[in-house]
Amino acid sequence: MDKLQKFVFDILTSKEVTLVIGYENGSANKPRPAFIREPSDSERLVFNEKCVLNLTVYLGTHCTNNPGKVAIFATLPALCSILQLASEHQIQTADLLVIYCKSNDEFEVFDDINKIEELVCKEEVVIDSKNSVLIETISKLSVEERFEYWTEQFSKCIKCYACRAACPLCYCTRCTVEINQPQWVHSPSHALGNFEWHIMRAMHMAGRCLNCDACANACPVDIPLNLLTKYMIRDIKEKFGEYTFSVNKGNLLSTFKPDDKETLIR
Amino acid sequence: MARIGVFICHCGENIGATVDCAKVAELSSRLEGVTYSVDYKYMCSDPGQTLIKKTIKEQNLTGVVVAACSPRMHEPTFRKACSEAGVNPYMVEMANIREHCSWVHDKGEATTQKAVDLVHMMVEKVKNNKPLQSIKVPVKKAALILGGGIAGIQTSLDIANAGHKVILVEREPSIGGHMSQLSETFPTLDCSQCILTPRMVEVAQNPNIELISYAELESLEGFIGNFKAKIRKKARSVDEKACTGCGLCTTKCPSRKIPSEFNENMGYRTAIYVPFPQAVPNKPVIDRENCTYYKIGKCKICEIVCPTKAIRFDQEDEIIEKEVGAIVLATGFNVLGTDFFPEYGYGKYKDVITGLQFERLASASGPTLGDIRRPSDGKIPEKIVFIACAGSRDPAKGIEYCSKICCMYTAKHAMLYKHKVPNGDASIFYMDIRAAGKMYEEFVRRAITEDEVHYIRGRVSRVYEKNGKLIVKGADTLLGGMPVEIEADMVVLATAGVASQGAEALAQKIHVSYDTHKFFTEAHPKLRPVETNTAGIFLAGACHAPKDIPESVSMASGAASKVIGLFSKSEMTREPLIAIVNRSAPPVYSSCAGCFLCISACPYQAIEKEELKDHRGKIMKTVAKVNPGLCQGCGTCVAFCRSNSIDIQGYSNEQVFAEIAALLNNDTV
Amino acid sequence: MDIEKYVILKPSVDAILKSLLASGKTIVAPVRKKDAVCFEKIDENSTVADDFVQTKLSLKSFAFPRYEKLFGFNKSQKNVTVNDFDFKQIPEIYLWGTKPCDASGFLALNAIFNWDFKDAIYNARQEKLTIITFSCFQSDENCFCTSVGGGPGGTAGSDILFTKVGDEKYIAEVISEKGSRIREQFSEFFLPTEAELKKEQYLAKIDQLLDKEIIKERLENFFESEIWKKQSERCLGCGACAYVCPACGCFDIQDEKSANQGSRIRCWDSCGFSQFTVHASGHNPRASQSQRWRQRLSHKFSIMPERLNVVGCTGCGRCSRACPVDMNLLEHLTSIMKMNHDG
Amino acid sequence: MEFEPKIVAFVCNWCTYAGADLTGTSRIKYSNDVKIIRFPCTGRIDFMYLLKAFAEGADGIIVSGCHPNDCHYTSGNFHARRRWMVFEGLLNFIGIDSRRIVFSWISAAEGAKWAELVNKTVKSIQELGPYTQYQKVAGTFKKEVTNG
Repeated sequence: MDKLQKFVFDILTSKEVTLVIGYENGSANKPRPAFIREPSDSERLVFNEKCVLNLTVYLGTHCTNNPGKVAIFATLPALCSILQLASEHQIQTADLLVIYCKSNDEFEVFDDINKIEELVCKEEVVIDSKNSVLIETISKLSVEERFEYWTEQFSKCIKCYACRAACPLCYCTRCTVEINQPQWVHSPSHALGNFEWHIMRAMHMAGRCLNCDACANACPVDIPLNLLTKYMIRDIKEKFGEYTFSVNKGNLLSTFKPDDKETLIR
Repeated sequence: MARIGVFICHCGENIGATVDCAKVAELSSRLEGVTYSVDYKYMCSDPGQTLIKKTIKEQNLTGVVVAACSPRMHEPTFRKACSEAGVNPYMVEMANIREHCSWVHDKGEATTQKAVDLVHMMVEKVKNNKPLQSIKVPVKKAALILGGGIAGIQTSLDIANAGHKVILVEREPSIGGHMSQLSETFPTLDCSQCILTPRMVEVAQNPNIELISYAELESLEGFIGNFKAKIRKKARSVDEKACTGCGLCTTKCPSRKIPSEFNENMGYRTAIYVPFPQAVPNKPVIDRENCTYYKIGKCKICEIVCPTKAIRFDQEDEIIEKEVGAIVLATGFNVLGTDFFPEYGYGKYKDVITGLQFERLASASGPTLGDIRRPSDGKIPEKIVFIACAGSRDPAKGIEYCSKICCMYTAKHAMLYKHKVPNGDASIFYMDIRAAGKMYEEFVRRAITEDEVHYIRGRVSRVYEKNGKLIVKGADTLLGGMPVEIEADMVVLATAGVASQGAEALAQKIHVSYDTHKFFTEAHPKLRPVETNTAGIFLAGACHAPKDIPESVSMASGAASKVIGLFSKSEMTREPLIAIVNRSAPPVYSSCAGCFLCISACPYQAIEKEELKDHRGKIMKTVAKVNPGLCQGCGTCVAFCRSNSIDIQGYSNEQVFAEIAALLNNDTV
Repeated sequence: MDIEKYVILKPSVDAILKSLLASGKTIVAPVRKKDAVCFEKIDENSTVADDFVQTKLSLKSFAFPRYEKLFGFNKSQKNVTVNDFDFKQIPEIYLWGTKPCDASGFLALNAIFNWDFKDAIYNARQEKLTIITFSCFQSDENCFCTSVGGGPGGTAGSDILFTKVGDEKYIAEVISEKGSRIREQFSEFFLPTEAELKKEQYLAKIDQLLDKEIIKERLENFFESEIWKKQSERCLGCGACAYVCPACGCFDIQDEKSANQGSRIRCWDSCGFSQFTVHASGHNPRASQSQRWRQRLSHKFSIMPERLNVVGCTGCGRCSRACPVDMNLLEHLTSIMKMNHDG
Repeated sequence: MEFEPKIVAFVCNWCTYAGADLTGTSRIKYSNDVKIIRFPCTGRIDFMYLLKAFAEGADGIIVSGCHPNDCHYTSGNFHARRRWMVFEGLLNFIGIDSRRIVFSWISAAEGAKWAELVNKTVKSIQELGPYTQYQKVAGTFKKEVTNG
């Protein structure tokens, strides 16, 4: 039993929590979500660099139905997610124990959301070099070429909404694509429908995107969706100076500063 | 199926000369949903309106499009006309074919086509319009006035005299505010108290006014017409009903060396005290910080001497709940203390005083009974220097604005000094003289010419003490910045007017916006100067910005008339063009996901949380709810809501989609 | 018709492809793109990929597109004209290099689209397909065709099946009328079969791990079982599995309109979506993900065999590969197998 | 003949719509290629409307409201401004030509500025030509849909 498993074993035995959301090894030893209720099952848990899936996507459904406190494995983006979800009144942090995992025997435990905020404040949201390069390359294209690039990418989209399902912040009970009066987004996966869907999705992530890549990792046809939101993170940093997560700060688009940049005004 | 009537107005030549109105009518008639269309010379004229009404009945129309001038001009006219003929006013739209078409384009095919397109757009919109009923909000006809200075007094009296209940809450033991501290008032030099105290008495005697002094607002909930206020009435330690205000206690109280706030700390008061002789209510308060009994547990002399046994040492703060329909903020302002100015000695020098302190010196009821005497040694100053704009208009000090009253009261002070010390010498350092106001400029001139006050245009760089004198170092910019040095006996700083302390906390408590200087912000700088952005809360006097008495009083009456207007009906009627969060049957209840970010997007605090319960009363979902009493219909929340759970009546998403589609697909017509 | 066996040489197979292309036929075949192999319309210069286990998407979209306009209408002033579905627009397509699992997928779809109502549009598209299949000589841990009645050399659903035997030779099995038409067109290439030649030894080895009969029988008794909650706990409720599945036939009808025109569109849908079964009233008979997961499995492995007598799964393993949270179908079915008779 | 672009203007009722009224009352002539849709406030304008306008065949879009601090609702235009700053970035990155969207503040007093803005916009859209690239994409839901 490694430290992490031991810890989970203990909190389940002591009944401090009744459910632990973590990772276990799935097919081909790829990590997958695991829901542990029995101390004995804590051996199944793993944590390694392959554990990228953002487990906070389960917080809404699994915590509301769960009797008692829930513990969850969290990576840095997941911590941001918890702050954002709390600020959007989607989770009760009171019955949540957050296990910030660095490795299977190095982790930090939080039961106070403010402590999480303190930690997250210190960590700047950074775009990894691989994607930064991609964003650069795309930005260098002519506007028509960029449109062609995305037309091709979006043409792969089959509208399975795995991106939506995997995103912890896509929690709406009725997504805008499901409204047809008026038809905000054309639901068939034709070119227009796909453009509308992906632009809307990105806009709804403005200032909220956790930079966790859940959307892109979930996409069965490998559309680099995360580039859209990653670009926006960069753009927002440039235009509004900061990109942070907070329980009480309010959302980028639901707040304003009188002296915000307005470079686009003609 | 929609039955829409389209009415094309020639507006005489205004439209007719450029747009082929007959053709527009002809083409419009072909639009799907249009059952009748006609053009006429003047639609807004009586025959024009009659034509519309007649057609509505004959064709039993469900909607109307009037293609004429700007809706900002005649929308109300035509909506009224149609509703008289039985069509819901919100089923009526206007196509602006004058300001946006005939007046800005040349005569021709294209212009006529554009007119048709605009009609087409509105026809499609009307198809998606829904009949709306105007919103009724009950109004509790009682007003809460916060602050009993001249502004609060004026508002209270105006509202009370209009026959409505008023609750006037004052933080201090007595009403009167800063005006009660003033000696004379510019530009007439009549005694401040002589004009104020009668008003104070009126307040006390007006049966419609409930005066709650020595009290503060604890909390506020509700919205326009329906506020619930909790007021904390601080323990006076005196039973107001029993007390006759004879004042015996104050004469017998042993602790007598407490600096008097009313006299700006230049005189003394007792521990049980009435701020000033004409106080209203004229009932003493025990200052528990300084009362011997509260400090060491014995004394109680006041209790012994009190003929009516009105002293209550065990009295506690009391929370009073009031229901009111409107609130007026009249919490006034403060002035900076001399300690704010390092260059003028950090308030170390006893004889460097503020304008307000000078008022007390000059006041017959003041510590010197109206003689101008130096606080330090009580000598009558032979040379006195007034420094205007002490802090004001000084970005370096964080105060960019002009305090507005200083120019006038400084002139007044100089005059008063000269009247009391005829052979004395008064100089005023100023930046500009701002004497805009009836008889104001004349007043300043009098100071200069008749009373020989020296006006020196320039700033004072430093004031320091040198063998019993105050050396004022400055420059005269009119003499090319020539250095000026005056050996003064006394220096009066016209310190900047600033927000009254606690203003920010109050603003947050009741959700009104305030500026960087903590002054409350008006709803519109030009057109809604006495309203706040929170419906039902109004502004009067210097809590909005520094103001002189006449301005405060007129603003107070302005606020009062707004309140009286609101109280003129038992129900407030509002246009139904407001945002609505959708609701549906269980198990869905609403598509709102309850992120409540809309709350921060709303400029009017109109969005609240609502708990939706099942038939057993179990909370199923907590979702957003728009308060129809507060929503002004800007639609910011609508555009913000990610799940599109909020829509706005009259500019609904369906209507906008229809307009866009119609405007860009004009190949049908 | 009975399956006819032939031998055909590699160059001849290539020649058939070439001459079909030359004759201007629409050929869809697997092509290697930078990130993956996918089926697309090819031309003379394209190189057909043959060394891959599985494409991300199945071939069902060629009979059952992601979206298709059933009919449209135009408004001009007050009169409306309806434009019915134009069957002539349906292209004739040769699906070259199909995998046996994809070919058999069409049998499931045929059953679905002809169960009670005969779906003219689907059938018309299906008619226009000629399915030229190549047996699998490689597989991965997600493949389980043999467990659901198929196999790396399965003939079901194909018109012709080529099985590579050695480097230069193929066994050609002509399965249908469409198949024999090709054989007749290129009869010189189709050589008589060689008795000793058995395709089995050349096929990918895929162990049979399940018994579809037992699974069917289990599912019928497991309706109330706890296993659905357990298995679906991590399911995110997206449509990935259904959309990559060659045998999923669920669709949604959408109306799209602009100011003066509109169309009725059929597009893919998935029983995994929470909104899939929501009634107009707001009531949702399958309110929880576990109910939806149960539906997905029951439909494929119990209801379809029962009513359409075909399994709704070809064992292609795409769903397992596509799932963001590793809802591994084979694993779940195995655990159902392992459970005792009544849950 | 010269290309006549289809341009929609999304404007707020209190400033720009009134400003355009003033253009009329002042009889200042401008191009008739621009047609106005009236909103209570720029804060009301959903970013999806811009996409819809392009999908319906707009070649250009004008979005205009009250100057900062002049908003009838005090902060609607501030919210809008943030929305557009973010949206513009995204559109650029996706390759939707933001030169086709003109954001502006026009007060009720700036009738002349409105005419100027319209003419400037028409000119620049004419230079860009019809927005065929997006209309091709939009066509997919208008024209016949064949194999996915």
